[in-house]
Amino acid sequence: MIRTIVGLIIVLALSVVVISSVPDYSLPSGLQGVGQDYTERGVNDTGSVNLVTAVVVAYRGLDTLGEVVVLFSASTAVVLVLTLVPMGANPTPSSSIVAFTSGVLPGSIVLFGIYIITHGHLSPGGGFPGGAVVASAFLLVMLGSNKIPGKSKLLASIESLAGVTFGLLGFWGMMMFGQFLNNMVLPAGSPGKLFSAGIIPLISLVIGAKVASELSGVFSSYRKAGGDE
Amino acid sequence: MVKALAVFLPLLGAFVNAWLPSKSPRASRFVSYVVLVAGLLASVVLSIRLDAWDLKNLSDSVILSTGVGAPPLSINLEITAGGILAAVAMYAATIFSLHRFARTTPKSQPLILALLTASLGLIYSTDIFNSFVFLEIGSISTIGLTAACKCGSRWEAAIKAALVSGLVTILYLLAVATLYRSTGMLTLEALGLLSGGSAILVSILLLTVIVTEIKAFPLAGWGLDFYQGASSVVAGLYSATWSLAVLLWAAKVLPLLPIGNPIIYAWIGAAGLVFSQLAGLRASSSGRIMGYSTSAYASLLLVAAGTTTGSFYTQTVIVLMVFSSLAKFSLFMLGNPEKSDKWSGFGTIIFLVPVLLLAGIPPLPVFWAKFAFLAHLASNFPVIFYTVLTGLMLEAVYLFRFWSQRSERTNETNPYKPSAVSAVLIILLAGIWITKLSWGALDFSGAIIASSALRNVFHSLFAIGTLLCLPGVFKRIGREKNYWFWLLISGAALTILPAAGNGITFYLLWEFSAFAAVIAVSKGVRASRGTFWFAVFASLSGYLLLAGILLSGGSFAIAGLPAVLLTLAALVKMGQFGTHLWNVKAYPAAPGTIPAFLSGTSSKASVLLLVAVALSSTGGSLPWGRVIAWIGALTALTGAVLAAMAPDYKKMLAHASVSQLGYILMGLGLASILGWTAAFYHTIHHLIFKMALFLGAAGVLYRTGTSEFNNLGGLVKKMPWTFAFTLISVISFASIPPLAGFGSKWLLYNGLVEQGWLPVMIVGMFASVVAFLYSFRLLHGVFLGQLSPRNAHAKEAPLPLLIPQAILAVAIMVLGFKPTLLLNFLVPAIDAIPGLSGLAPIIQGDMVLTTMGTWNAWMVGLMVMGIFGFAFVFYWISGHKPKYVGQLDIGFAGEIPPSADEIHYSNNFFRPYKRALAFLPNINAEKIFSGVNKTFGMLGDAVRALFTGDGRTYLAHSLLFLLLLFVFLNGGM
Amino acid sequence: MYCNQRPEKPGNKIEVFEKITNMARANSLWVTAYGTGCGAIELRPLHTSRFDMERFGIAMRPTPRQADVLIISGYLATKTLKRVIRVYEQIQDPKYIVALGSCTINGGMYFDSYNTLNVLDKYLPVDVYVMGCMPRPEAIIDGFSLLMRKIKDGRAQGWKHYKENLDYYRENQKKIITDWDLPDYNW
Amino acid sequence: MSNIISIVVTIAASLIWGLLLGGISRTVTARIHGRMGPRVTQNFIDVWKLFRKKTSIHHGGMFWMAPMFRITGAICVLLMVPIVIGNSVTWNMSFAGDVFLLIYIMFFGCLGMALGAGNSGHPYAVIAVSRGLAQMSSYELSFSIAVVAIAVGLHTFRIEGIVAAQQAGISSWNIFRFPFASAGALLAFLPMQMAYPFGIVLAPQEIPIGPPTEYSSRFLSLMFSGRALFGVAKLVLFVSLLFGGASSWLSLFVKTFLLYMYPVVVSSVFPRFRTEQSIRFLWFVPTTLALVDLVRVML
Amino acid sequence: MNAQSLFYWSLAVTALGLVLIGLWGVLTRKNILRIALAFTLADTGVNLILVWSGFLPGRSAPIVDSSVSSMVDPLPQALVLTSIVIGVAVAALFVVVGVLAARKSGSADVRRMKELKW
Repeated sequence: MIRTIVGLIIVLALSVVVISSVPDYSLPSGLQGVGQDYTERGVNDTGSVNLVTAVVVAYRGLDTLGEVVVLFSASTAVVLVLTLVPMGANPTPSSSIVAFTSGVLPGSIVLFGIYIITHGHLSPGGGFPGGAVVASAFLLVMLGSNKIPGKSKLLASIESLAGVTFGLLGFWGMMMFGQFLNNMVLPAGSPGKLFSAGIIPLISLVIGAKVASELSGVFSSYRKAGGDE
Repeated sequence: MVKALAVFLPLLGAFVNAWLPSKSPRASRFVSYVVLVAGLLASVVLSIRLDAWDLKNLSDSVILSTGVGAPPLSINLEITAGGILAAVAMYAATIFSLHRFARTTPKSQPLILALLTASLGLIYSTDIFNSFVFLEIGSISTIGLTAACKCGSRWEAAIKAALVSGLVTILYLLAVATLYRSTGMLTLEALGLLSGGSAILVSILLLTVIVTEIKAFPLAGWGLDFYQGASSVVAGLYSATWSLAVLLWAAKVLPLLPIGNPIIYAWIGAAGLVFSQLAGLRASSSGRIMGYSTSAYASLLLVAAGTTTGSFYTQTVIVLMVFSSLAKFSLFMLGNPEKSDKWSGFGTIIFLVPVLLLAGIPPLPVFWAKFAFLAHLASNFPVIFYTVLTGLMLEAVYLFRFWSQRSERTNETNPYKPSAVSAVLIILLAGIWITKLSWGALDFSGAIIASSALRNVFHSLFAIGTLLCLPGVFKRIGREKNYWFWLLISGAALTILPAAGNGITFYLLWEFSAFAAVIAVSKGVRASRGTFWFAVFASLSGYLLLAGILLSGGSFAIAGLPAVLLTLAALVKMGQFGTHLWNVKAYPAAPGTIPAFLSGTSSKASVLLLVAVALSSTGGSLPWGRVIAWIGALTALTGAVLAAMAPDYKKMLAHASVSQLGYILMGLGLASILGWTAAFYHTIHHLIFKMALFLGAAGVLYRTGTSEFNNLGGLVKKMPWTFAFTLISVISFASIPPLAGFGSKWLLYNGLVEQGWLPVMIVGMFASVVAFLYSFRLLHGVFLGQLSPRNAHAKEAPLPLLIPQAILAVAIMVLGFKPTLLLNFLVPAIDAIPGLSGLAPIIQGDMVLTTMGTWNAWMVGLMVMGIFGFAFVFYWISGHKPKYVGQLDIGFAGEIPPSADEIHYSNNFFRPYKRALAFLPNINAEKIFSGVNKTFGMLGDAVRALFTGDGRTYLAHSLLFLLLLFVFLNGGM
Repeated sequence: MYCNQRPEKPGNKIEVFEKITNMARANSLWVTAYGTGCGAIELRPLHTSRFDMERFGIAMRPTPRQADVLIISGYLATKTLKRVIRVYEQIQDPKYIVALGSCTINGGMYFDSYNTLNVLDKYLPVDVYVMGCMPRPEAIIDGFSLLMRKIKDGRAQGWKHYKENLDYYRENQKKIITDWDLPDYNW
Repeated sequence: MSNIISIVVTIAASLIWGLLLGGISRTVTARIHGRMGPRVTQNFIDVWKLFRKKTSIHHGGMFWMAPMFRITGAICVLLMVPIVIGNSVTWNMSFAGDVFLLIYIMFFGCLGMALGAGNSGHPYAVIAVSRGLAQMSSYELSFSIAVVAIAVGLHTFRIEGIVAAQQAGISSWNIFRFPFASAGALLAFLPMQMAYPFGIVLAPQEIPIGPPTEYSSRFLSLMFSGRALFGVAKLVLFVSLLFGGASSWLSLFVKTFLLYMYPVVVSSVFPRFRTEQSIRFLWFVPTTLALVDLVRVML
Repeated sequence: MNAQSLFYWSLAVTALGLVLIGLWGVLTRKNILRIALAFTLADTGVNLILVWSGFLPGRSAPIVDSSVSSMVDPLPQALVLTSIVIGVAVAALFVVVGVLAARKSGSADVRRMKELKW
C-alpha cells in the first residue's frame, strides 16, 4: 500500500518535472536542425526516396548496425539461457485451423516480407519491418507444427552470414572512402528505381535476413522452452 | 582502416562465432582469439599513432566517420588517445578471460564479443542516440552472460540488471526526445546548446542515468547486488569492459551536461564516496566488496568531473578508471565468491597487487593519478578533499580486510590462474611504465632534512638495520613463506627515504616500504589478522601523511594543519597511544626476522618524518611539542605496563617497542639540543637493542616453535648465547648504567629538567621503572625458570640469527662504555640546527657535562666491570667448586617436583601489579577500536539499509534521485 | 633434571682457619624448619622470649639449602623418610642431624608399628640424640649445646660418614622405601 | 693510589659497618620482643660460616653470577656517593655520575638478583621476584620524584652539589628544606630496606625467604655481604641527600646508625601489607608527598 | 491554443501518460511479468514521445515524391525504428530471465528475489 502511494507520488512528481520543463505550448513552426537537412539533402546524398530508410541505413547506419547487434545479442542470450536450462518437452498440439493455415499462408507472408525489405528505400518499410513480417511466417509454421524445432543450421548460417555481410559492407566503405558504412561504394543510380541508392537495398536485405532469423530463433527457443512441465 | 578494425573486428567475430559454436567450440574460440588479438594489435597501432602512452595528450583523437555525410547528419566515432588505452585494457582483459568462459559456458563467445563491441562503441561514440544503442547492447550482453554463466544467484543478478536497464532506457529516451526537440541535433555537443527547462530536464535525466549506470552511491544498489550475484568470471569481464566503458562514457558526457556549476558532481561524488564506503565496511561477500569499490571509483569520477577540467581531468579519469577496472578484473578472476578457492603464498601476493592498486598504494598506477588528483583537490577544494580522503581510507580498510580474509585460506594446490596472473602482470608493467613517466616528479636531493649529518645517520641506520635482518631470512619455521624479497624491498626503500627531496618522493618511498613490509608480514603463519591491522594502520598513516604533504603543497613546511597531520602520521606509524594495536597484532604474526626489522628499523622512518616536520616547520620544534612529549610519556608508561602483562614473548616486545619509542617522542618534543641528542641517541640505541631482542626471539621461535611464555622457560641452558645477547640488550634498555641505554635516559632527563618539563619527566621515569617488570619477565619467561620437556630438543639459535645479535651486543657495549664516540658526532650536528633551544652538552674526553649533571660512562663502565670481574674471579678461583644440580633439584619441601611445566611460574606473572591497578577503569585499545569499529558498523548498517535487495526499490531510488536533483537545480539556479 | 653425580668423598685437605670456622659453625646453627613428627611442637617455644634460641645463634631457615641442622622431631614414619632423605641431602656440607625423642632411638612407643622406623641411625647419620618423649625445650637446648661442643671439637662428622657409606645407607633406605622414585643423588 | 686505598677502605668499612648494623638490628628487634637476642657479631659469624661451607650447588650461569651482580651493584652505589665531606679522597667515584646514574645503578644488583632467582628454577623465588619488582617499581616512583624535586630545587644533579648545599647548619638540611619530598623518600626507604609493612618480598612463611631460596653456602655469604653493603650505600645516600651528609666518619656512623634504626623500629611493630596494598600505598601516599615538593619546586 | 496545437500537445500528454503508468506499474507491481509488461508500456510511451518530437500536424510521411515542406522529420522515425527493435529485444530477454528467475525462486514475486542483499 505504501509502495503504491509512494509510486503514485513519484510518478506525479515526475509528471510535474516533465511538464514544468516544457518551455512553451506553441506548435513548432517547421522542421529544425538536422531534420531539415535530411529532407533537403537526403535524396541527393543517398539516392533513397524513403528518407527514413536513408537515415536508418545510410546516415545513421552505425545505429542500425548496433541495433542488429542488440537483436543478435538478445537472441543469442535467449537461446543460450534457454538451452542451459532444462525445459518442458511437450508443446501443446496446435488446433487444426492453425495447422491448416500454417501450411497455406507462410509462402505469401514471406513474399510480402521480401517485398517490404527490397523496397525499403522506395516506400515505407525496409529491413526491420520486412524481417519481422518474414519472421511471423516462421512463427506461424512453428505454431502449426507439433515438433520441437531445433535452432536450425540454416537459421544460424543466415544470421551469421547476414551479420558478417553487414560488417564487411561497412569495411568496404571504409576501404573505398575512409568512412565506415559509406553508402556510395555502389552507384547511387536514379532515385525511385529498385536498383538504386547505393548499398541501401543490400543492407536492407541483410537487415531483413538478420531480423527474420533472429526473431525466428527467439521464437523457436521460446517454443522449445514453453511446453508443459 | 586500422581504426575500423580496432572497433569493429569483435563484432565480425561475434557474427562468425554465432555460426560456429554448435559445430566446434574449439574453432569458435580460435576465431575469437584471432579476432581479439587482431583488434588488440590494431588498437595498439592506433595508440602508438596517437602517442597515447606518455599520457600527455589523452584528448587527442582520430575520427572514424560512418554513414553518409558529416555530423550532425551522420555519426562519428572519436577514437581518443585515452579511449584507445582503455580499449587496449579491455581487449587484454577479454583475451585473458576467454579461457575461463570456454571452460564454463563455451557458447557464450558471441555475447562476450558483443559486450566488447558495445564497450568500445560506447567509449568512442559521439552521438547521444548512438551511445544509447551501445548502452543497450552492453546491458543485453551483460544480462545474457549473467544468466548464462552458472552461479548461485545469477537469475536475481540478471533480473536486477534488467530492471535497471529498463528504467535507464526510458529515462534516456526521454532525454533524447527532449534534446532533439529542443536542438534538432543528437550529437553530444548539442547538449551545450540546451537552455532553460529542457536543459534542466535533460541534465537531470542524463545525470540520473549516468549515476545509475556507473553505480555511484545512492544508486549503487543494483550494482552491488549484481557484483555479488553474478559469477566471478562474468563480473570480472564486466568490470574490465562494460563497467569501464560506462565510466569513461560518463566522464565524456558529464562535463557537457548543461548543469551550470559542475561542483554538484563533486558533492554527489564526495558524499557518496563516504556513505558507500561506510556501508562497504559491513560487506562480507567478496563480490559485494568489489561492488563497493566500483562505487567508490564511480564517486571519484564524479568528484573529478566536478573539480577538474581539460587534459588533467582526462588523464586522471583514464588512469584511475582503467587500472581500477583491471584490478577488479584480476580480483574477480582470483576470488571466486562462490567457491572458497585455495591459495598458495604466491596466490596471496598476486591477490594483494590488485588490492593495493585499488587502495592507491604506490607505485601502482592508480597512486599517481590519485596523488595528482588529491593534490589538486587539496589546493582548491579542501572540504571535498577531506571527504574524499575519508572515503578512500574507509575503502582501504575493507579492501585489506577482504584481502586478509581471502589470504587466510592460504594453502595447497594450483593457484595459477592465467587470466588473473596476466592482469596482475599488466598492472605491474603499467606501474613501471607510469612510474617511469612520472619519474621527473621525484627528487632525491634530500632537501627535506637539511642536515646531511642527520641524514647520514638515518641512511646508515636503515641500511644496517636491514642488512642485519637479512642473514636470518632463511631460518623460517613451519609454514612461513619466503619473505626476504619483500624485506629487501622495504629496507631498500627505507634506506633511500632520507634522501627524499619532496613530498611525493617521501610518500612514495614511505608507502613502498610500508606495504612491502605488509606483504612480508603476511608471509607468516596465520598472519592474516595481524596483516590486516598492519595494513589498516599503515594506510591510515599513509593517508595522514598524504593529506599533510598535499595540504602543505608537497613540502613539509609550516606549522598548522599539515604539520599536525604529518605528525599524526608518524605517531600512528610508531603505534603511539592507542594505535599500538597494530604493533601488537602484527609483530607476533610476522615471520622470522620481520619483527626485528619492523620494530628496530622500520619504526625509525616515523622518527625521520617527525624530524623532517620539525626541521621544515620551525627549524627544530615540532608543532605542539609539549603535547607530543606527553603522548610519548604516556605511551611509554602504558606500553610498559601492558608489556609487563603480555602473555607472549613477541607481544611483550611489541608493547615494549611502542613504549621505548615514546622516549624518542619526548626527546623530539623537547625541541632542545639535549632533547634532540637524546632522541637521536635513543633512536640508534633502540634500533640496536630492539633488533637484538627480536632476533633473539626469532631464534627462540625457530628452535621451539612457540613464543608463549607458558610454553617457554629454562632455555638458558639450551641457548646460552642467545640468552647472553638478550641479557645485554635487556640491561641496556632497562637503562642500567654500564650499557648504552642509560645514556639516552640521562640525556633526556637532563633535557627535560633544563626545560622544566618535570611532570613529563616523572611519567617517563615511572615508565622506565616499570620497564624493569617486563625486562625481568622477558628474561625469566623465556630463558630462566624451568625448561619445559617440550623444548628439550631445542638447540642454540642458528648462526645467521646469532651473528647479527653478537654484532648488536658488541655495539651496545661499545656505545655503553664510550658514548662519546657517538655524541662527538651527534652533538655538533644537532647544535648546528638553528631552531633548537637550550645548551649543548659539553664533552670533555669521556666526561659529558650539562648544566646540572655529569656522566662519565667510561669510568662507570670500568668500575662496574672491575668490581664484577674481581668478585667473579675471586669466586672462580677460591674455595670449592659448586656442583651443578638439575633444574628439578630444588628445595621443594622435601618433595620431588611433579614436572617442570607445573613449577614454572610464568602465567599471570605480575598478578599483584594487576590487582594494584584494578582501580583503573579497564580501557584498552582493542576495546576502543572495536567500539570505533562498531560505530562505523552501525553507520554502515544505517547506510546500507537503503539497499533493500528489492529491484523496484532501486528504481525508486533512481527516480527519487532525479526528483531531488530537479528540486535542487531549480532551487539552486 | 637431577644431579646424577655420586657425591665426592670429602678429601683430607688441611683446612686453614678450620678451628675458627668450627667456632663459627657452632655459633651459627641454622635449622631446617621441617617438623617430621610430634616433637615439632616442642621446637616452637624455642623461639619465644622464655627460651630464645637465637641467643645461641640458632635460627630457623625455611629452606634446606641454607640450613645446617636437620631436626628429626620424634617418630619418623616410613612415608616421611623419603622427604627427610631429600631434605637432608639438599643441605650443604657440613650438616648435622639432631634426633629428638625415644622414637628415633629405638622406636619408642611405636616400636612395633608397621610404619615407623625404629633405629634412625640406620638410615641417616644422627649426630645428637635427645631423649624424652617428647624432650622439653630445655632438653633440646641441651642437645644443641652438645652439638655445638661436638662441632667445636670437630667431632660432628655425621655428614662425612654418610657420604663415605652412602651405599649402606641407600640399601637400608631402599628397604623401607619400596617404591623408590627419588633421584639416586641429589645435592 | 690514595683513591684506590680509599675505595678498598670504604668497601671494607662499609662491609663491617653493614654487618654490624645488621647484628645490632637483630638485637634491637629481640629486645623489643623481650628476648636476649643474638650477639652483635652474629652476622659476621653467619657470613663466615656460610663462606666456609664445604659444598655448594648452582643452577646455571646466571645463578652463579647473581651474587656478583648484587655486590657489584651495591659497591657501585657506595662508590658513587661521596662519603665524607671535606675529604675528597673518600668521594671515590662520585665524579663519574649524578643522581640519575645512582638511581639507575641501584637496579643493577636488583636485576642480577632477580635473574639469579629466576635461574634457580624455584617457583617461589620467582614469585618473590614478581612481588619485589612490582613493589620496587612503586617505591622507585616516589623516591625518584623526591630526588628530582631536591635536585631541581638545588639546581644540581651532582651529589657533591646536593651535599654542599646543606652545609649551612641543620636548617639547611634537605629534610627541612624539602620536608614533603623527604617524607616521600623516607617512606620509600622502608620498602627499600624490605622493612615491614613492606616485607612481602622475603616472606619466609609462605615463599621460603624469597629470591635467594635456592642459594646456599658461599653464594649466600656473598649475598649477605652484598645486602649489608647495599644497606650502607643506601644509608650514605640518604644521609647525603636528606641529612646534610657526613662531615666526619663519626657523624657518618651516627647518622647512618640513627637512620638505620628507623626501619628496624618500624619493622618490628607493623604487620605486613599484601603486595597490592603496599603498591597502592606507595603509589598514593609517598608519591603524593613527594609531588607536593616537586610542584613547589616547579612554581 | 488552437485545435491543432491542442491535438499536438494531447498526443504528448497521452504518450507521457503511458510512460508514467508504465513507471508506476514498475514501481508497484510485484509480479515480474507484470513489471515486464509495465516496462513495455512505458517503452511504448517513450517511443511515442520520440515520434512526437519530430511530428508536425498535417504533414506527410518523409518519402520524397512531392514538396519537401510538407514532410515530417524523418530522424525521429528512424530512431523509433531502432528503439522499437531494441525494446523487443530487451523485452524478449527480460521475459526469459524473469520466467527463469521466477522458477528459481518458486514465485514470480520480485519481493522474494532478495537473496542478494548485504
